[in-house]
Amino acid sequence: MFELLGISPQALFGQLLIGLINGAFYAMLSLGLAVIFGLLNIINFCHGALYMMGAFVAYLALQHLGLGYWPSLIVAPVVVGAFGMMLERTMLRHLYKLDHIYGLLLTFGLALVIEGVFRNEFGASGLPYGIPPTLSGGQNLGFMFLPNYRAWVIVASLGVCLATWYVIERTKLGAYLRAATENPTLVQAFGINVPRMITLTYGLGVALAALAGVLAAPIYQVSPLMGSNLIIVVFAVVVIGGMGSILGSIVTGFTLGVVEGLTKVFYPEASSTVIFIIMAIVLLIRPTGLFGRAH
Amino acid sequence: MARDTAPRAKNGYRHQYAIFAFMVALFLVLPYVIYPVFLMQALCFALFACAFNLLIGYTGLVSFGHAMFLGAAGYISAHAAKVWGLPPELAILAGTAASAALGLVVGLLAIRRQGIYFAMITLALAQMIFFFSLQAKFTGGEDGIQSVPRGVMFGILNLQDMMTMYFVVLAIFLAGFLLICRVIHSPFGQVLKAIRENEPRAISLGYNVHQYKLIAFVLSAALSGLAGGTKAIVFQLASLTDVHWTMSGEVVLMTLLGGMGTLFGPVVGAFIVIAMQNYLAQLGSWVTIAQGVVFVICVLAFRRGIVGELGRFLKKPL
Amino acid sequence: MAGDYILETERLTKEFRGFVAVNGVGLRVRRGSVHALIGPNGAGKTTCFNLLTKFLTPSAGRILYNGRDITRAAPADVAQMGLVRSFQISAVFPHLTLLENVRVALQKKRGKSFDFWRSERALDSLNDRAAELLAEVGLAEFAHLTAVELPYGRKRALEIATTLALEPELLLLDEPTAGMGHEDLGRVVALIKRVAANRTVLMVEHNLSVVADLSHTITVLARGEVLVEGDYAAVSKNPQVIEAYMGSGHA
Amino acid sequence: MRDNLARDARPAAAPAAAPMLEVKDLHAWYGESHILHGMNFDIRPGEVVTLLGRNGAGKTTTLKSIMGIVAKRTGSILFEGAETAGLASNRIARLGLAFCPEERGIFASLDVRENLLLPPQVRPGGMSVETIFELFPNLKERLASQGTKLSGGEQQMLAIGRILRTGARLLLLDEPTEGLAPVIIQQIGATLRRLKAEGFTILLVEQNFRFAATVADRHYVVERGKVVDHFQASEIEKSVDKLRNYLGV
Amino acid sequence: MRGVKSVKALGLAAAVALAAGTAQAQVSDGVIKIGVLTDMSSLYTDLAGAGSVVAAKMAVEDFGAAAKGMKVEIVSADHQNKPDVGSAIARQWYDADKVDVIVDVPNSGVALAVNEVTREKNKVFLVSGAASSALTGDKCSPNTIHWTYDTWALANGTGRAIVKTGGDTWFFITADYAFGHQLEADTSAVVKEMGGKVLGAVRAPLNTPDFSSFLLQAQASKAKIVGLANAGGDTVNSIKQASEFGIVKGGQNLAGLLVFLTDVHSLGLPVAQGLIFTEAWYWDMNDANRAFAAKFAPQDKGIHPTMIHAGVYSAVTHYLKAIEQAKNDTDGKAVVAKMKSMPTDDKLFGKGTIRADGRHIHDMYLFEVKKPDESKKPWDYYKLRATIPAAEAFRPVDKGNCPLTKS
Repeated sequence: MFELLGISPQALFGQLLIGLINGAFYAMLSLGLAVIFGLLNIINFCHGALYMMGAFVAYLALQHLGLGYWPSLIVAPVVVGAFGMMLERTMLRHLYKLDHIYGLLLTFGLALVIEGVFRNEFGASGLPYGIPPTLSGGQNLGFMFLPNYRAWVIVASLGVCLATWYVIERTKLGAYLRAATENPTLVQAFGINVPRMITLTYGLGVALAALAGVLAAPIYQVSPLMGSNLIIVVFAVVVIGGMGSILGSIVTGFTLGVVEGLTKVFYPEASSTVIFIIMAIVLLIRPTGLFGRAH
Repeated sequence: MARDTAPRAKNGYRHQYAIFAFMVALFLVLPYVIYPVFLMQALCFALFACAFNLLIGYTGLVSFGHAMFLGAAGYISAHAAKVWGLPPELAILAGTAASAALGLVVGLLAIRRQGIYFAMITLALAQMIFFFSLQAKFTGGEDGIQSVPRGVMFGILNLQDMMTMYFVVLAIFLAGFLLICRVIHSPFGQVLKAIRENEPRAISLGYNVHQYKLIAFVLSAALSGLAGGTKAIVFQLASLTDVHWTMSGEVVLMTLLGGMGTLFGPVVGAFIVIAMQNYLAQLGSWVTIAQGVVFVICVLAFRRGIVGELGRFLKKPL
Repeated sequence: MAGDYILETERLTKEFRGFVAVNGVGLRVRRGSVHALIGPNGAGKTTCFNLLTKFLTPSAGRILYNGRDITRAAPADVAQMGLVRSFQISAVFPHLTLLENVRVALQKKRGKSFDFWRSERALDSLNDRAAELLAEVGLAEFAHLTAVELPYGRKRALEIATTLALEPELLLLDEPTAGMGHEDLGRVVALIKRVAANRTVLMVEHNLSVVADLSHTITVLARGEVLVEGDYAAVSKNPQVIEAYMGSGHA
Repeated sequence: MRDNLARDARPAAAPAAAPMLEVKDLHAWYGESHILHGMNFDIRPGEVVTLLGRNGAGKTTTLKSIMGIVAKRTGSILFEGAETAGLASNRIARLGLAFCPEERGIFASLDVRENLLLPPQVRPGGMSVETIFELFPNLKERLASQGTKLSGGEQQMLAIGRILRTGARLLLLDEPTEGLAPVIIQQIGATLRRLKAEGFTILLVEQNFRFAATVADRHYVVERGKVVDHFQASEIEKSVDKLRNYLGV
Repeated sequence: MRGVKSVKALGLAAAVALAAGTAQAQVSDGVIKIGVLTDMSSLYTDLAGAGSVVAAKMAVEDFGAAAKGMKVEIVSADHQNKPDVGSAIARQWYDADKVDVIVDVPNSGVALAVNEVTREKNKVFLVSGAASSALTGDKCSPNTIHWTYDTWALANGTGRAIVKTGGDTWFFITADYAFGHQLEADTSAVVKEMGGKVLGAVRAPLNTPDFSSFLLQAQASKAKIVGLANAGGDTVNSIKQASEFGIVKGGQNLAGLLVFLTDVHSLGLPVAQGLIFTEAWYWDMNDANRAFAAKFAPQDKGIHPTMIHAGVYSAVTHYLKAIEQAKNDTDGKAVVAKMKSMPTDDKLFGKGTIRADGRHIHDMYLFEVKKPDESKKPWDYYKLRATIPAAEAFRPVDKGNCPLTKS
């Protein structure tokens, strides 16, 4: 049995798997950002806040409506998605003709408001959300103990990512979306209601964030701050992958999760910065990102 | 026939001298009316916002990681004053130089991308600096560098005295402000303006626009550093707050609220934001909410900011 | 040989995502001549032009300027070597005054562009030369208007004045008469004639009467390739050119 | 003078059909610049009409204004008697107009099949995909390639082909021959005549008046955002010199 | 005076003027003004925050200031966990608003900053919320009393008691910044001193959302005890994920080095059960505490008082006693000296003393979190494992390196 820098292969497998789980969250969030960026040309700074809202909707649904985890997987994305669509209709819509930077500023402001409201209402220390009973416990894989819930997160998010990819790359709806990303004016001139499509796309991207929030709730605390720190890392993931690339964001999300996981073993001090370092290197070598297209 | 053949331009600036004079007069009187520490804080942030505005307002580059320059200079100045025992003027200078150097590195990495790409890259690099500041030994982690000596400036000005400290801060602010005015109205500023108006044309005239943007970026970083170093000496501490990404957001807010690309806007914006933070401190998270709301309103309805809208109303650049 | 030709290209090619816009173009611009690049819409003239001025990077081929390979040079650098372009849509700095517009170019030439610590007044020494240039293109009296206030044709003139400030050896003009009325047209043609007296001009132009009037050599592009090259008389009689311009007739 | 005569003469020439599209006093702006200064023209059902003019005369802007994709426009655009000037472009398209832009607008991220099937049906009775393949056999062979990997001519065919499926009766084609080889131009000419035979109404923007002459019933000359002249197809030979002057060729 | 006035107005609005008796000449401007500087919006909102203001108010009421003719006002502000904001507020309070004493200040960074300002302005600083033992170590000040707990006490209490009960091999998951390093170092020292072994440690960046990687390493180390040298959200997340990965079920125990009642509340007993840690006070230990909690909770959104709240109450009570005797609140050093000279005694912390270095000395307690079926009522979370007598609970005065104790 070989040992790599004093880590046994078993432990390494465990760490790889763990990395994949974190990667799942990066992938889902950066996928939503990529979809939104592609069509709206907006960097959705409040993505983290909406992810947090997803977790809170699940929590509140359980507290006040008795809705458990499984219905929340549907309810939270729908509720947050609807909220997102309202934001798009009332605010973001007015910015499309302006410099893209205003979209970033507006969503930054929205993130402050949303987080502030939740912090005011629920405090900052976080609220508990249990693992659904059907997924408690875990499997002893020999090299590690894999909690069932974590296994589910990998499966679920891979499924969601692939489904999203399929819809965008392989269906008629996706063709509209891709076409509108390139040339919205022409697509609208073909008789397609592009503004409505933009609203729905924003809703979809946001719903992905909310779904990630629900998936995260049993692992982390449901806390108003859960999104704000994650989102900047996800931004870096998006820059590394290349903005607007669907497949790029999925692959980079999972890969960087693994890279970060490995850093936690070999040099944990750098685990919070490794993604930014990779970003800097990628920018030097390929300014459009690994999967980005040159414009 | 040089200058007097430009009646428009001359008229265009004269009122700015008047406003500047008014501003100076106001700042000379205010400490006798308003709590000076608050004023010093606001002046530091006003300088920071002006430095930021030099970048966003005059080159169109939106940095979303400007806190790294404020914070890094704060740490270096604090360290220089406390550990190396440098006098305050040299400590502040050390911080400024450090930020300029950091600005050069960051600028080299980021300057080739524009718009939101530039914003995200600066944000991510600033986050790196944040984590570095959290973990590095000399920064004191969460505690920051505490009890930094204010010392005696130039061997004569005892900064322990609040009013002396105030007037030193005012002098630094005014020096920074005037430098920014000078940059804007310098030959270099003229090129920046040309680049902002029509970048392809500037390139076709032989201007390597990256170099100009980089210099503007380094200048902005250095002036942010000047603000950060001064702030560290005033508050006698350097902490993580100043390198956190929320600070980068705040400086954007100040500039946006006051008016991007206006001379006096960032000063007004900084005073409003700092006042809001100070006087709403009891309201806890409502401060954040209020800031967010101001952000949203500015972006949706007042993209010119307070001073910008005023300038449009008066039909004069302010 | 390099002495004869100021600009040469070898098999210059540009592909956009699979679409070949410029295909193996070999172009030779004789020193001191006025050389026109013409062709029907979509022939690749503007792409070609952007390749020459480095605003686009060629997919293949070489560009030689005064015998020097500039295929990989940056646009700002070729401008400094004396190869200066104009734009299809008039390229001025709209909110600067005319004087300032020209001064921006003079600043580059006279090396006063990085001084951020000096007052604008440092630039006043350039005012005389700027005024001279403005006078040369007939804009002296408007020196203190902002460029945005000028009518279209005068913007073109301003653009040329700005370009001349760099004292270019080779002037590249992208459709200098595009969108102009008859009254402006004459003025610009006269202007180009004047400035071409002591330098080389390469221009893309649509208006054949302008081309006929100005140019010594004409290269006709069609579908990204050189169709024919020669003087106006030769080119205008070429059946391929007639076909390319007039269409295939009653097929 | 001439165009007044022509315009006055027109109703007499074809009194029966009401115009399918009628443009009256159309003004349009790009940002601050005023591009169209009161365009007036009409097309009757089944006609092929061209707008001729130099670069920058406002031909493309006219098409875009009809499609509702110019930010600011005033005046009246009646399609089959209904005012469309205030509608969003997707609503206009749904009335039965289809637009083929000058730059062709082939989507790089879509393959040929997706490009072809992209525009939704707006009316019943569009051309079947088989018929389109019959018109443009090249497309069938290249269904799986990326849209922009096609040659210029194939791209143009794809751009025309995809709007035939939709059931739109009025086609707005912006310089379909631009940058294409003569043999392809001939093929496009043939296609347009076939479309006319099938009852499509076509508004064609062209600089190539030789080509236009082979397909169109009438020609409008546009200069500085206005219609300045008007010819019947039969008059074109007489007017070649005048046209050359208009077009600067 | 526009700025100052508006601050005052706001301060007054938030404050409660308790007495209108005749002003005492010795007390500056006739009013004893207590500033509760705390975290109203972030991590420490629940464990300190508004509850600290409630506790201070209750202390003033219970002391009967009004009846004694003392006019006491309370103002409060949010330091947002930013040292510069905290020090700016402190300066303004002392300079402009005539605040005499600042209490609470959770977050060591802010507390150290306020410590310096207080020393400079010669006022009084009563720390309840902050953990850093530097406040009575090399940063100690004649104007500061550290009331409730500190990192050394927590590390010592937890480390000592656990090794004693057989937990002799340790692995640390440490927050990678000064505070975490200090906790780890203090605890390791105790563990080694008691004959235990430290098998390893991993440095996790602050605000790491996912600890699974580190937990796997802890698991692989086979240490009996996994020490969590972190705080707030990091502690909560690591405990939650430890339960997910079956760390406790696998035979290892978690030792929290900085855990509060509100953390346990937010984790829930199913996750937190079995966790061992040290605290200075618990609401369900005796009748006096229960009565205090019963009165406190309705005023703070149902949150039961933490040791920090109790510490604020206790500290304010002792401060008022000292002022009552000294009849002077202007000279901070004198007030603190007076406080040090008097033994402390109140209904929550009982009898205690204050050392020369500013350390308030009292008993500490080792608690274990109950299993869900052991909990009989809301907020019934702890069972007492051991009492750490006051004499052993805190760092010996000679080990603190406090300049005040060197003559």
